[in-house]
Formats: sequence, structure tokens, C-alpha cells
Amino acid sequence: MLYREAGQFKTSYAADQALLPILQDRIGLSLILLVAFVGIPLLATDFFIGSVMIPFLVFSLAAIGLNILTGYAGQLSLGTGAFMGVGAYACYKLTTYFPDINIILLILFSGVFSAAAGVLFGLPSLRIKGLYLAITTLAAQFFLEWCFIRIAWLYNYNDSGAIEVPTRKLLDIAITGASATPVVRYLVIISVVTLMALVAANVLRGRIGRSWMMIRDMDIAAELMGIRPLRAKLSAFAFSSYYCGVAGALMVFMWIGSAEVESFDINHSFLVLFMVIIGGMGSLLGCFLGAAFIWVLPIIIRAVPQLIGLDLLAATTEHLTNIIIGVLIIFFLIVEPHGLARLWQLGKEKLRTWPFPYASN
Amino acid sequence: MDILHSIFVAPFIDMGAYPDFLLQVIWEGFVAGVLYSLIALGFVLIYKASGVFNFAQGIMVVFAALVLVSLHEMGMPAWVAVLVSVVVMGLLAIGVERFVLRKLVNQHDAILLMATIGLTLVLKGSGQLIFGGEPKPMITRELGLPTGASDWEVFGGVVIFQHIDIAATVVALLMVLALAVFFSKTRIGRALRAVADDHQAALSVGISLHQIWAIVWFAAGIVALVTGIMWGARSEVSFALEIIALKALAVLILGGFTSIPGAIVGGLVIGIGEKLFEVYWGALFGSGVEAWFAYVLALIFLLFRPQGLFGERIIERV
Amino acid sequence: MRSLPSLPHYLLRNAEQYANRVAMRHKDLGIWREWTWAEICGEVQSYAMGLKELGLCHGDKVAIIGGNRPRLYWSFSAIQSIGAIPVPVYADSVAEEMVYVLEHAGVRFAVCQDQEQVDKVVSVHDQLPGLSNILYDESRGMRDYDVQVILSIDAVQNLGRRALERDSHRAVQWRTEIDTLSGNDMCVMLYTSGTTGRPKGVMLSHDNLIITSINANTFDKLDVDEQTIAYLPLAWVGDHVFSYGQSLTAGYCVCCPESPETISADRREIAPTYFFAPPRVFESLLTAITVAMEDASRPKRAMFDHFIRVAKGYGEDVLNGAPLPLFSRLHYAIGELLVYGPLKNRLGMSRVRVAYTAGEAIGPDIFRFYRSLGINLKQLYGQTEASVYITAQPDGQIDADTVGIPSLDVEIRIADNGEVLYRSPGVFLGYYRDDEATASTRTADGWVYTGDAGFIDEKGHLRIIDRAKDVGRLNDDSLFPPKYIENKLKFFPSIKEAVAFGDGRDYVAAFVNIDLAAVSNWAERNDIVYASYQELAGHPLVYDMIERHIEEVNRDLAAEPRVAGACIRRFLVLHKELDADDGELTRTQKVRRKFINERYQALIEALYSDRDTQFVSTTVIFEDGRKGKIEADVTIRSLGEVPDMQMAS
Amino acid sequence: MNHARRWSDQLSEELGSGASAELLSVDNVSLSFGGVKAIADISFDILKGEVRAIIGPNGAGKTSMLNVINGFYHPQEGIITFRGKQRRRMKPYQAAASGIARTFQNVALFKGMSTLDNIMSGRSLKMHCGFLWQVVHIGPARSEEIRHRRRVEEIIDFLEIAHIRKQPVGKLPYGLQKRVELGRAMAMEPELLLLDEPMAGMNLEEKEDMSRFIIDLNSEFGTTIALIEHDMGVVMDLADRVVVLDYGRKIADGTPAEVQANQDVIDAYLGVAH
Repeated sequence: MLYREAGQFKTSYAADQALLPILQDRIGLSLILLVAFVGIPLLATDFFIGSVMIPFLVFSLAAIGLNILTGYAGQLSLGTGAFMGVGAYACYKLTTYFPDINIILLILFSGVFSAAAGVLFGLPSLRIKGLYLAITTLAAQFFLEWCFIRIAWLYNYNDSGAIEVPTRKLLDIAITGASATPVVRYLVIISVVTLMALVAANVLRGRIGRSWMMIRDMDIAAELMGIRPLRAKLSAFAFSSYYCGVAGALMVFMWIGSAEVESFDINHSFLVLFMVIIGGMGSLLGCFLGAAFIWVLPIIIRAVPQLIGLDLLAATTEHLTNIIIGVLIIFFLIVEPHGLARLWQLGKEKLRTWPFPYASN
Repeated sequence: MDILHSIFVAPFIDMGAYPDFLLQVIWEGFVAGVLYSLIALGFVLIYKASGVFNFAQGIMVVFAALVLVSLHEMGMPAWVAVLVSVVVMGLLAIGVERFVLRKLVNQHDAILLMATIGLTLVLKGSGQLIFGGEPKPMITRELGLPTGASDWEVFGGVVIFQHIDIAATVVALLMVLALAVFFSKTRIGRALRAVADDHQAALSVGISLHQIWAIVWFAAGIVALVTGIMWGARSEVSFALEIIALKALAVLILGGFTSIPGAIVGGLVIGIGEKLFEVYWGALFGSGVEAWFAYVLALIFLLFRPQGLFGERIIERV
Repeated sequence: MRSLPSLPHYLLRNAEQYANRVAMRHKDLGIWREWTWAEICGEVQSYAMGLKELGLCHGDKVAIIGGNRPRLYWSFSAIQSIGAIPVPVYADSVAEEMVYVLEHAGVRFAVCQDQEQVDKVVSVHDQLPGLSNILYDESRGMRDYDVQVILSIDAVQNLGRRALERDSHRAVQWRTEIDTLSGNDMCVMLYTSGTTGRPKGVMLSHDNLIITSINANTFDKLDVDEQTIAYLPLAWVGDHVFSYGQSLTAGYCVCCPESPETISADRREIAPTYFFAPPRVFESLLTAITVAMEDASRPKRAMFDHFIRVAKGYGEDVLNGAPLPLFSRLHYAIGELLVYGPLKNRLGMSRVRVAYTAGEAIGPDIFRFYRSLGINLKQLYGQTEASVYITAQPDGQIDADTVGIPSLDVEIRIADNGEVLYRSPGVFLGYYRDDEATASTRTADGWVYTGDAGFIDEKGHLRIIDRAKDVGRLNDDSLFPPKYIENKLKFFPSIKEAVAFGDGRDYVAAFVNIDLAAVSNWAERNDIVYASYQELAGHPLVYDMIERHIEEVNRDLAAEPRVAGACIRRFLVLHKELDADDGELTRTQKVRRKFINERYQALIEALYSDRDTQFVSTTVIFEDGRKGKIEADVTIRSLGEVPDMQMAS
Repeated sequence: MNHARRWSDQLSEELGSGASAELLSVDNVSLSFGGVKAIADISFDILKGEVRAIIGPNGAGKTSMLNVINGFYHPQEGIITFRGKQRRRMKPYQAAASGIARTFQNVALFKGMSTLDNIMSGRSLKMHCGFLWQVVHIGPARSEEIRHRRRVEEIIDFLEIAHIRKQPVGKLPYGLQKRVELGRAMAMEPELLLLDEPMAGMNLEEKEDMSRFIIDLNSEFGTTIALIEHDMGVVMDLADRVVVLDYGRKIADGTPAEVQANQDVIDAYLGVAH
């Protein structure tokens, strides 16, 4: 209905293969970006930016990372939290040694370290598939967690065992540390996330992304088409972990400001996994939808009882949140195993074929 | 050279020097291994019969133990509380079959796994909501479980055996035997075995798949309850167990997803292995290696034998 | 505005005036390839040079066989530019049908789309002594052919390019040659499929096409910005005028779809502004809409039905710009947002400024349906012999029953027997090698007999009743217009084709062909099980449904005094679909009455007996060319009188 | 189809140098799984440009033979020579790189992708653009993608599947899926194309279409084809030579007519006791 595609024809393969071939999608995305880059910084409260938007964006990025590995390359991972941790600690060490280098560059570079960790722990994927592989990623999770505790060098031998984000500036504006305002941090994060989402989209639609999906859909056939399984899987691990690492660095430097091992524990791995499941495996849009859903839902659950004058303990709402998210996961798997992104896609298809129930040609 | 010495020589010298201590460490590891095996057993039961990788087995242990303890707190006599807990686990099994599994028939494995992760969250949330998140002591004495310890003088030293550990081992053994009898001697047990091989075969025995699923989940629930009691008696009933229960996944890798003997052997290997590693090699790494030893062992193991200890070699077909 | 002498002149003009405007698109290998007028002119030039190299001369005839492909359209221009005459041939005709046209026209070259067409020509090659070369567009499967005689258009263009390189003077020469063309020269020869007898070659001059095209463009204010989609047979005069003549004179863009299966998707992508389709296409589109909407959810269907009713109420007025109360306007606007807009979008008609239908009567409901959506669908009346346009409906003066007022420069006269005659600048030069037929069709002072009976109504619009020779009389001397009755029947979605009988009989009887798509859908919803078309067609419940439709038609007929005697008394549902491959329909899907009379003699006799079943055995030709037999016991059903009307009278 | 012509010209040049040269030869190959012999001491060859059929009753080892040829199984004994190079062990992706493509008995398409992407995936080996270009998706990455898209479109045109170009393959009718799979293998521009029951489960019309594509593929592009097929009519029409397997052994080898007249073959098909 909203989609009126008559008259949109492609005269080149470049246009036909564009990320958003439909005009209405391009308009929609432009509006969203306009709101994100201009509307929110101008109008939203610090609470909204600091507690809703920033975490949402950080988790979206982590979810993109996991989704690349799990949704696109078909390799289930339960080690997202740890890979995020590698990024965060790497960034911390880098800025300790190179305090003068722009922190944004360091954040982007810190992902390289988690990519390396990803490749290392992705090695077993050549021989191990599916659930078995998921369990080996637990090894990464627990081993790295242990490293974050035991290797004091990582947190500069602080007594607290935690890393404290120093203040770093860009053009004399504080972008990390206590003096950085939420709006500034938000603008940095949204720029990074937008850029990296675009990069992910580009890679996924090209030769490399296709090789991942080939491995995911039918690894034997992929190999018989000339795909080297090891190379494809490891590149997926590396690329995915890079995203998780950058997300981890952003999380610490742009959001919570300090971190210890609990920030990267197995629960975070699961949290990101839930985002990917509910958002939709194999969909970039799904990463954002899933992150919004899983992050915003608890905020709403916390807010609702207050609104209706009910006074619940913080712990109670947390338990309720767990139950609701658990039920929703099951519900989604039953109703639409492909998540919110598929729901949107189905809805969009409805709008495209409106008033017909399906495309009849 | 020092490093090689401290890895390959020194620990063994230590072992030889204090064999009583070694024995004590092995016993501690053995008991932990028994509990890993029990959790793994729950996984295997469900996986064998329904192909579902039940991630919620760990939380089921906590949940069952919490139900028991809380019922007793509410004033129920211990053994009545056990019976009621059994009923609760039965209801849970029926509920899971009815509202989750039945709706996800023929779905991909990964989706079923995800569903049990969802179930984990529900059980965790509702457990904490109803019973509170605080750790609770197990009603060991009320259940007539032994406490105290016996000393065994050997190798010129003393090895201490906690009675509850001995009891746990015995109970685990009994349960494995009971399961073995159940599977080989009863009609339902045979049907369960059949269903693991071939769904059609099970139908010909006259039991519906729905019933079978409910039964295995119930059986896994009982295993969880027993595990919970034993574990609780050794330490306490708390949600921290959930993370430890993940080690059962490593056990499964060693033992294979479908093998009950595998689960037992795997559990013991990991239990004993991680204790030995922690005690004799842990200092090299800085302690706390127990947290990851099981997984790394599983990972290394997988690289050489992806089919598990007792699994058959897989031939891929095109 | 003074017109140029020939169509190639227009190509040259466009190459100058509209050099960089897109003249043609073709969806090829997944994307729309585009050519500007300047590029097309270049292609045509090298093509023409190549043809000359091959020895094609002024006055030679060249067959063009295939679908709507850019190169085939360029073939027209290239051939015309050297004074030779293109003869487009229906691509779906079998070799035996084709050979008559090729032989009659005496073609020297044949331009084929692909291997399939080449093979057909090759198979009758020995009957065509004049044929020297075969050209083809698509090279697939063409490896093993004799390259001396059979060569690709590409190769011909390369020949031409090389010739131009050798001698740059050629380009100038080509233009000079074009300048020697005059408006009276034959421009194209179109064979009419004709309902009876052999096809006749209608010779049209450059002026015929140019003047009618310009007049049509003026009439509908068509200009260089239009987009149209070419999907109708090349050999049909309509396509030659809409996709070629009018495009050249107005300079607008013609788009060729990727394949027959993708036409609707391609139309949606292009969203033409000027669109022509025979009533059949509009009918089947409407059927598809109805069928698809039956699967929609209940609320959506209710909403859809509601707004379609709203459209029926005010749509026509909105389109005609008639004054309406604000509320109705709003109501329609919401409908436009929710239903009409999206629907036009799906149909690829959201940008249509002018749409025409012609060739047959269109069901008034269907016609009004599209108009009520805001699509400016109009009717025209035309003939090959007139270069299409005889009459057309001007914007705002639309009536489902008329075909409009005489087109620009066209005069119309009604003969005493009711036959329509016209005189216009589009009137053809004559039938090729058939002066007798020419003389009997066109009077000495230029009037042409259309063969259709009709009259001009009080508003000056022409109304067509039927083929003049087909209007018959029942034994009680009441009027029997078969097509009029058949059309009424065909307006029901479940009836695809109908043939009425009654001339010289006691009463009217009919054959009915069910529409498989619509009826099978209906059957599914009503739990009717069937294994084949034949079984479905013979199903008693299907008969019941058809009977109800016929009763409705009878009521309509009875209400009109002039045809009240022609109510249908008996009918049968045919066991097979009438098919052009079996010779039952023409290539333009018109019923071949005479052929059917012979072929189904037994069934017709049974309709006029008191039997209620009749055995019939028919030979058919399958798609792959094999022959087979279909046998059936066809049920015949009688209808009662029309009681209501009799009570009323 | 300009590229088609170039491609086939190139092939015919090669053919010219050694007409009816051996493209592949299988010498004394044996394969067993845990003591069960799937293939026992089989030898045969495939000539450049021919259509070679491998037939035999169920369980004769036909699919195992294809698996050996494209490196999926490693025979315990015997040597395979492809384009003059001998090999014993080879990874499937190396076989692909050396010019062997195949289709599968049970369609093995990438279910999550569209027709277009599935066929594009066949071009994987021919695409080399680096990661960094892919990240920005401009310049070489884009032009490479477009270049290959064009080739793929030619295949789509060849197989007459333009109307399903953008549909996900999972929902396509079986016959079309088989066609897409053939397209994917064609996209690899292989020297040798292995077709494992390309017409299984098809109706008559679909079989005719598929036969036409196979013939055109062979004659237009000169692709050498080895196919397993149960429909004897199809085999006799398509194949230049036929090799017959039964219980892992070769029982006949020759032209369709010869094979049809062979007593062992008749026995095997009629199920005479061994």
C-alpha cells in the first residue's frame, strides 16, 4: 500500500543490486537517519540518549557481529560476551600506551584483537558443526573471562580489577570519560554503528558474504562449488568478532565508563543471542529490531508498574523481565522462527502486494 | 626449561610425594564428576528420545531443588515435599511438551535449542520470583541423608570421605541402574529406545510421540531433582549452579549426546581431570582454571574425535 | 504541422530533435537496456547498409517473424529506409499457415526472432523460391546453420558498418535515398487474419500511417514524454501504429518486455502512460483481481468491496471532472489511498493517461470497473484497412456501449443495410495481388466497407451491433445478433468463450467455454473434485452455474425490444477450449464461426433436437505439434421460458 | 549470448588440438566404507565433449562414483586422471577449481538465497576482488559483481528462468529447482559437468525441457557431461556412451545400443540372482 513501485525500473545492474532498490525504502531509511542524527540529539533527554539509545546501539552492533557468524555463516556461538571483552580490554591497553591517538581510531582498531581471538577459537569449526561448535565457543567464553580476571596487566594492575575509562578528546570536546556528555557520545556511537552497518551490508552482498551463506545453507555443496570451508568459516569468525570487539570497546568507553569481568560474562553472550533470535537470524535489520526489543522491553516493564501506581521491587521486575523474555522467545520460535525481521518482511510484502494477499503477478 | 619442568615433571613428583593427597583430590573430583554426570544424564535422556538439546537441564536442577526446599520451608514434611516436587516436575514436563515441543515439531535442531534457552529464562525468572534469589541450605538431615565424614588412613596420611559424597555416589549409581532397568525391561522404556532410532517404530509400539516426550521430560525432571538434592546437600541451593551446570555440555562432548555410559564416563573424566589440573597445574596459570578446563578439554578432544568417546564415525553422504 | 514524407524521415528527425531521449527499452538479461533516438538511428543505418550489402533492393518484401524485440522494430525502419517493404507475420502461426503469407507476399528475406522461427521458415524453404536470406536476432542454437544464407542481425549490421567505413559517402547516400521516399509509397504490408478465407495483404502507405498516427497523437495529446509497452503481435496493425507509427511521429518511448511470462511484472516496472489492450486482457486481469481478492482476509475483502462500490458510485464522475459533493470526493480519496492507488500500482497502470481497448465489445461492467479506478480507459473502433483509427472516444465522453466519434479527418456513413462505411487519410492502398477484393471493399470514391453493422446515436457516437453478415433472423423473423449475445455471455468471468446459433432456426442455442482459472477457483471453494478440464466442464454444478448466467442474459435480452426474440433456449458446455491452434479461433482470438459450424455439426444438431447428451470426438493439435483425439459425451441443457417478462407484457 | 560463443570457440580450439581426447579416466578405483565395498576395481574414461551416462540399478555405486570423481570420497585404491593430471586424494574445492562441477540427486541448492544468488554462487571461484574493496562496494568489487551478474543473466536466459530470478529457491517447484541447480553448475563454466539424476521426479514436459538444456549445453558450449539417470529413454537419447555399474562392479561399457544388447545388463536390470 505504502509501496508504490510502478515505474521504478532498473537500467543497470548496479541499480538493480543496490542495497535498497525500492524508492520507498530509501526514503524511509533517510527519514530514520535524519531522526537519528538530527532529531534525537536536538530533542531527546539525556536519560533517553544515555540509557536507551546508547545501549541500544552498542547491542545492535554486537548483534550484527553475532548475526554475521550465526545468521549468515551458520556457526552458532555462545562467546559473544568474551569477544566484546577482548575489544574493550584491547582498547583500554591501546589508549594507555597511545594516549594521543584518537580514541575513535583506537576503538575501531581494538576490534582487530577480538578478530584474532575469534579466528583462534574458530579453528575448531572446520571439524565441528552445530551444537558441538556452540559448546566449544563456551571454552572461549570461560577461558577469556578467566584471562580478564587473572591477567592483571589487562587492567593496569588496578586494585579494583576494573578498567576506568580515561577522558579523551576530539577537537577539544570530551568524547569519553566522565566529562563527555551523552549527546556527544551518542553522536560518536551512531556514526560508528551506521558506518559499520553499511560495511556489513556491503560485505554480505558480495562474494564473501555469499560464501558464508553457501556454507550455512549447504556446506557440502559449497565446497563442491570451490569454497574453502576453513577460509570461509574463519573469515566469518574474524569479521564477526571484529564487530563484537568494537561493540565491547564502545560499550565500555562510550556507555558504562568502567568495566570488570561481569560486563562480559556468559549472560551477555546470551543477551546478544536473544537479540539475534528475536530480531531475526540472517537479517541486519533484525539486529536493530532485536536489540531494541530486548533492551527496551525491560525499561518498559520497569516503567509500567510505576505508571499504574504499583510499587515493585527492582528484583521483582528483573525476574518478570526474564520470564517475559523467555516466553517471548518461545512464542517467537513457534509463531515466526525467523524473528521480527521476518515479520517486517512479511508486512512489507503485504504492503507491496496490497490490496492483494500475495503477489499473483 | 623451568617451564617445561614445572609442567611435565614437578606435578608428578608432587603426586608421588603425597599419594594420600592425590587420592583425596581424585575423590573430590570423582564426586564432582558424579554430579556432572547426573546433569549430563538428563540431557542425554531428552536428546535420545526427542532430539532436543535441552539447555534448561541445569536450571531444572536448581528449580527442582528450590521447589523441594521451599515446600519444606512452608511446613511440609520432607518426604511429602519430595513427592510434591516430583509432581511439580511432572507438571512441568507435561507443560513443556504441551506448550513448547508440540508446537515445534519438525523444526530445525537449533530452533529447539533456542526454545529451551527460552525455557531456561522462564524457569529462572519464575524460580526467583516465587522462591527468591537467595541461596538456601538443602534439607539434608530432614531427608535422612547422612552428614559427617569418615577418615581413611592410607599411604601414611588421611583421606577424608564426606558421607554425603558417598551417598551421592550411591544414589547416582542406583539411578543409573534404575534407568537401565527401565529402558530394557519396561514397555515404555523399550518404546523410548525405539523412538531414538526411528519415530515410526515407536508409533508401532502404541505410544504416541507426545506421551514419549512428556515421559522423558518427566524422567529428566526426576534426575534433576535428585541431582539438585545431592548438589544442594554438598553446598547450597543457588542459581550459581546454573553456570556450573553448563559444564555438563562439555561432558556431553566427551561422552556423546546419546550415550548414557558416555555421560557417566565423561562426567568422571572432567570432574577428576579439572580437580587434578587445578591442584597440580593451576598455580602455573594463576588459580581458577576449573572455570574453563572442562571446555578446553572438550574442545581439544573434539578436534581429534568429533563423534565423542562412544559415538560411531559419521560418514557424510551427498 | 506539415507531415514528413515517410517514417524513416521521422527517425532522422527524432535522431536530431530528440537525440538523447530514450526511444526504446528492452528488458534483457535482467535489466532494462535503453537506446536513444540517436543510437537507434545509428543501429538502423548500419542495419540498412548491411541489408543493401546483402542485395536487398527497393520494393523487395521482407518478412518479420517474432515477438516484440527492439531489433525487429529496427528491422522495419531499416527495411523501409531503403524502400523495401516489411511484412510482419504472426509468430505463433505454424509453418503451413506461414508459408501462404510468405509465398503470397513473395518475400526475399525473412527476419526471425530465434531458432524456432528460423526452423519454421527453413522447413518451408523449398516452397519459397524467392527467399534468399534468413536473418535472426537471438543466436542460441544457431551454431550449425548455413552461415551463407542464415545470418544474425548482428552480422548484417557489421557488414553495414564495414561498408560505411569503406565508403563514408554511403551515409549521405542513405539519407538521399530516404529523401526519395514519398508519402504514397507502400510502407508496410499487414496480413489480416480474417475470419474467413485466406489472409489478405493490406498495403499501407507512409502517409496512411503518418497522418493517422499524428491525428491520434493530437486527439489524445500524446507527446514525446509517453511510455508505452509493446507486447501485442508485431503483425497486428495496432502494434504497428501504437508501438511504431505513433512512437516515431510523437517521439515517445516504447518498452519491450523480457518474456511473455513476465509481461505483468514488466508492465509494473515501466508503468506505461499510454496503454492498449484488447478486452480479453482487461477481462483476465479483472478475473485475476477477483480471484486473488477471494483469498484475502475477511476485513480486507470487506474494505475492498466497499471501496469498489464507492468507485462504482463516483469514480466515473471524478474521472470526468464532474461536480461532486465534498463528502463523496473525500470518500473516493480515501478509496484512492487504500484501494485504487495500490491496485493501479499492482496493475502497472498508475501512470496511465490514456488507455484504449478495441477489437471486440468490452463488458460494460469491466469497462466501468477500470474507469472507476481512475484509469482513463476508452474505446476505439478501427481496422487494418483504416490504419486503425475510425472512431475513438474523446476524453469525458465515454459510454460503454459506443465506440466514440469519428477520428480526425475520418468521415463515416451508414449504408442502407446498416453497414458502416468510412473514408479517411488512413485508407489503405489496396490488397496485395487481389484487386477484386480491393474493389469490393473500397468504392471508387474512397469509401471502405467495414463489414460491421451499426448506427450513430443521438450524441454522434457510433454503436456497433455485430458483423453485418452475421446478423441473422430466426424463423419467426426476429433479429438474431450472435455476437451481441455472445458478448453478454462472455461478460461473466466464468465464461471464456461462447458461440450462439439461431440464424434460420426456431430458437437461439449456444456453446459455452468455461474459463478454467475462474471456474477451477470456484470449484475449489465449493469442494468440487475434478481431474481434467473435460470433467470440470461437464460437471452438473458447473452447468447449474452457467444456467443461472444464461437466465440473467435472457432477462437482459428480453428487456430490449429489438432483440427480445433472441433468448437462449438450449446450451451446452464444450468439453475442450476453443483454440487458435485447432483453427477454431483466429490468431487474434476471434471465433471462426464457419469452421466451428462444420467441426461441431453433431453438437449443433443435438442442440436443435430433444436429446440431452451427444457424443463428440475431436482431433486436436497439442502444443508440441502432435495430434490427438478428445472424446466426450456432452450434456445439453434446456432453459425454461422467461416468465417475468411475459407476465409484464 | 556473446560470451557463450567466445566460450565455446575457446573450447573448440582446445578440442581441435586433440579431438576426442580423454578428459578424465578412472583406473582401477575401489572404495569401501568400513569393509563394505561401494566400488570395486572400476575403470572407465570420459572423452572431451561427450555425454557419458553412468547407469545401473539402485545401490550400484553410481553416486559414489561421482563422489569419488569430484573428491568428496577418497578411494582406497586406484588413480583418477583429469586433464592429464593424476591424483589420488583431492579436496572437493580443488576438484571444483580444476573444472569439475556437479548437481545432486536431491537438489542441494542454497535454500536461503534467491535464484540469482544461487547461480551467482557458482561464480565464486571466478571472483577474486579483495576484502577491502568489498567493504566499500565500489570500484573493482562492484564492477566484478556486475560482470558476473551479466554472465549469470545469460545463464538465466539460457535456462528460461527469468520469471523466477528474484524468488527464494526454497519455494520453487521441484522441476525449477533442478533447473536452477543446473544453472549454478553451469555458472562454474566447468570442463566436466557431473549430473546426478537430473530428471528424477520430473514430469514428461520437464524432462523434455531438461534434455534440451543438456543437449544445448553440450553442443553450444562443448561442456563434457557425465550423468546418472534412471530413465532409459533419456539415457539412450542423450548419451554418446554408457557405462553400466552393478553392485559396485562395471558390467558393461559402450554405445547405448551396445549396452542395451548386453546380456549382463539385461540380467542386472531384470534382477537375475547373482
